[in-house]
Amino acid sequence: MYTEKVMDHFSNPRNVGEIENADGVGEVGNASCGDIMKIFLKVEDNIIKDVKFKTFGCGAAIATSSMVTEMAIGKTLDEAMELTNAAVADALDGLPANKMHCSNLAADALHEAIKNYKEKQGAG
Amino acid sequence: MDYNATTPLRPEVLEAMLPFYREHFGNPSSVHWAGRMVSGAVEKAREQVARLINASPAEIVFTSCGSEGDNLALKGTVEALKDKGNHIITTAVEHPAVLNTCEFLEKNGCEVTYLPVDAEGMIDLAQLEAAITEKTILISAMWGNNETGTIFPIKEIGAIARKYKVRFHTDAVQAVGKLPVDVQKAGVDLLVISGHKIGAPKGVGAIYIRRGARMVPLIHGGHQERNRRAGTHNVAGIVGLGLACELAGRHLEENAARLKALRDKLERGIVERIPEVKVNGHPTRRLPNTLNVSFAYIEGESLLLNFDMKGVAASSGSACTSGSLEPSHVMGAMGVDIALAHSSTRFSLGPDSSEEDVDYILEILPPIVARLREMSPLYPGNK
Amino acid sequence: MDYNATTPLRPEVLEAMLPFYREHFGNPSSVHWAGRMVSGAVEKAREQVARLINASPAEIVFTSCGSEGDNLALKGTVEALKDKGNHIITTAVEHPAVLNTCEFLEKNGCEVTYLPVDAEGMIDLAQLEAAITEKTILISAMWGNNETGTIFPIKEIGAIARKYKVRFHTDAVQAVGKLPVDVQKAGVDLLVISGHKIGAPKGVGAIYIRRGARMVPLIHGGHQERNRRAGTHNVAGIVGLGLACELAGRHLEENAARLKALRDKLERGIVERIPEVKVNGHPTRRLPNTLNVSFAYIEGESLLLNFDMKGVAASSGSACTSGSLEPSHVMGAMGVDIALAHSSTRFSLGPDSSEEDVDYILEILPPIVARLREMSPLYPGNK
Ligand SMILES: Cc1ncc(COP(=O)(O)O)c(C=O)c1O
Ligand SMILES: Cc1ncc(COP(=O)(O)O)c(C=O)c1O
Ligand code: FES
Ligand code: FES
Repeated sequence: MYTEKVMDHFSNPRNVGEIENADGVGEVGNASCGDIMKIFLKVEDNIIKDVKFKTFGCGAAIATSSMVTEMAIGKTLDEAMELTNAAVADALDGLPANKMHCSNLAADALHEAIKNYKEKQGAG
Repeated sequence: MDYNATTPLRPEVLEAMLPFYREHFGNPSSVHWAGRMVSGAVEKAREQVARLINASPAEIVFTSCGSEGDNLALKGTVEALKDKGNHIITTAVEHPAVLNTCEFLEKNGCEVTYLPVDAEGMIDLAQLEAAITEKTILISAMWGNNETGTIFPIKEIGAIARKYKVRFHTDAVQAVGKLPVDVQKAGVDLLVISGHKIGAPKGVGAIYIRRGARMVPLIHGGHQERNRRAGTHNVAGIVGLGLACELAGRHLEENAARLKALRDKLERGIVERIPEVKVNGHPTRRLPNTLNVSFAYIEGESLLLNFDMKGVAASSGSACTSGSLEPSHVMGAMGVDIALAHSSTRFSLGPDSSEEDVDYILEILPPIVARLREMSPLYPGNK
Repeated sequence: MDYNATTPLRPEVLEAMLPFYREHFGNPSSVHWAGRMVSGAVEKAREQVARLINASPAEIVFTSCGSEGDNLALKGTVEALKDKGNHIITTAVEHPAVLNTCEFLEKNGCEVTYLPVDAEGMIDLAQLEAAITEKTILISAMWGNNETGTIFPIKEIGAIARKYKVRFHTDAVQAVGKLPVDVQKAGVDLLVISGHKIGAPKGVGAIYIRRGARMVPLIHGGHQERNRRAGTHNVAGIVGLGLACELAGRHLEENAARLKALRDKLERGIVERIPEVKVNGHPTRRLPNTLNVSFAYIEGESLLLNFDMKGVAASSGSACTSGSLEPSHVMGAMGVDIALAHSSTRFSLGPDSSEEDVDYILEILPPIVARLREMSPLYPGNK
């Protein structure tokens, strides 16, 4: 049911963990299944230098979390805002139809983290 | 370790089936020799099934699966007894074959009471009794729960059903072959069996219909099964079910004791080795082979995938409901916290399960749990 | 010579099934490896079935037999379309799986028109069209008749159904594998197949449900078959059905031509050798393998027993209705005299039928008929 790439990211997830004093933090819950994902950002000169994640979710949720962190590192904040759940799913060679909603978690959490960063900047 | 989902076909059962695929291809409803040969085999299987549950052969109707049996029990009763009433009492933790059928019946003029369960998955008999009205035509309560293994007090329910002259159906798909099942002692009127849970093939089942209980068929057509279920018989499957029932009846209690010892070892091992786990289901009134555990902070599917990579099968919620995204309705009914429901994992042992299997799980489980917890935003140990 | 009743399982089909009894015992609805392995095989079979009738795989739902398919087609439509109407049009010569379901539906608020047939078992399309009302939700007309082999004008019925936007179900249990069947060309919305009539095992079948056709399941429960049929899959049976469909599709027309030549030889031989016989069914629009003959003055069962003693299987009326003592409803609908209906005998050829089989029947038949006629009080030759 899962592609090799999904299983690879699931069994060896990249960038698991937290960043202390992160520049931005995003947390989202999945309305359809109740799963949760949290993303931490380190930003320099508008560029995402480091990303870490924590996820309570299914295989697809963990794999998309891992994938989205790889895809976000090195991107500008604007580029990262453009990352869609479909792009993350594609990068994993696709997800089963009933697991497409899981990829929303990853993209949404990333976007929330960027918004959080911008709010902090605005406030600061 | 997922024998509540399905069991392997016993080799001797397959052997018994093969002649009915090779030589004896007659239709048991035909008058000629090819047919008569086969109808004898079907009748022998009927006796074998009947013997396991202390019924008479004429009270056994063959079906294609447990779900069909449950549908027939409910819809066939509602249709047959519609002049008497339209109220059904069931429980919140039944299999979807019962619950979704009830939901359908509610749309068609029935009233259904879903008895709640306590934290251990048990119903309250006083509540059951209080729910009975003049319109009640059926109580449907499963013998053993597929997710938690909790065993309902079938005999006591049967006594209440008798007292109020209400028909009693039990989905015994998980109980048959694991516990002694006696339709007379239990006082049930309808009892459903599924082949693939007891070493027979998928695609065959049976329902016990107490003599005299009027039923309207679910499948109308030819005169098979004394007009209670039309359609050409799955002859080989029926022969297999018969033998599987006979085999299940041999050494039933020793086998159950062996599985219980293994299950208890697994349970103890997990509780000792892994902090923050919760065993779901009744501590003592439980199927001897079933263990349901929630590993806090971990989502069930990710745990299953890790097991899968190590060659261990288990399930989270029931396999039959895996198409849905809802956390298990059984955990919900037991009031299990939603995150713990998500992490509930069922291990169910079967005839092939060994001490080594248990040891292996106890060995691989702690590092998997530790790794997944580290990944979890919910895990306080990470802070 | 009774292949319309049931066919032997093809050896290559059994070979394909065995791994699913031996190694691959997973539940296709499970998430783990044992389950995934198996769900691939089920999906392959779905494609094989779809290809034979020119459907897409998502339109195929697996069932446990032809009777279940017919019940689902009728009851599932009535339930799904009850806001639209309650009128069904069917024919007087359908299989009991359709007729008895209609009778049940009549008791539950449906109106059913049973189209009559002429002496050759054919319906009148003008009568069909005239029977359609605003309340008509379903036309159910079989593709090929099991007793006489008469083939209904499916394409024309499909066109009428389209014109009036009425759903069209066809019981194609006897047609599939004997004739080219194309759901697109035929314009059918629901089409029922039974495994054991085409070299697959007993206890498995399929129904084609046109994309978009709303249906209420007959068996509620888990999410199998996209919520159209709950219950654990009969995996081995489904794998067998898939392969049988693939094999049936190969050389379909040559095989049909071969059987037709044999059947015609048998028919000619009987008519030439035995006086006072009557061929029942349509002279040309008839399943290529089916011959139904009435031997005047002889009761069918006694003829069958004589055949039986010589190792020949045949049937009188349909095997499925053998439990009843009524003469065949099909003969009755065709206006066949009641004595001739009692003597109607069906020979139905299959892949294993050979020229020798035909010669053998032609050899044993005349003395059997002569002997039974001598015994008959109806036989004028005895006077
Ligand atoms: C035309 C027709 N419809 C339906 C059926 C029923 O199929 P099954 O025997 O698989 O229930 C039969 C077989 O007897 C048949 O000939
Ligand atoms: C308690 C219970 N009832 C009914 C069923 C359905 O049986 P089947 O899979 O044969 O349709 C199952 C199996 O999943 C079950 O565990
Ligand atoms: S994130 Fe919940 S099912 Fe995938
Ligand atoms: S005399 Fe026996 S069935 Fe007619």
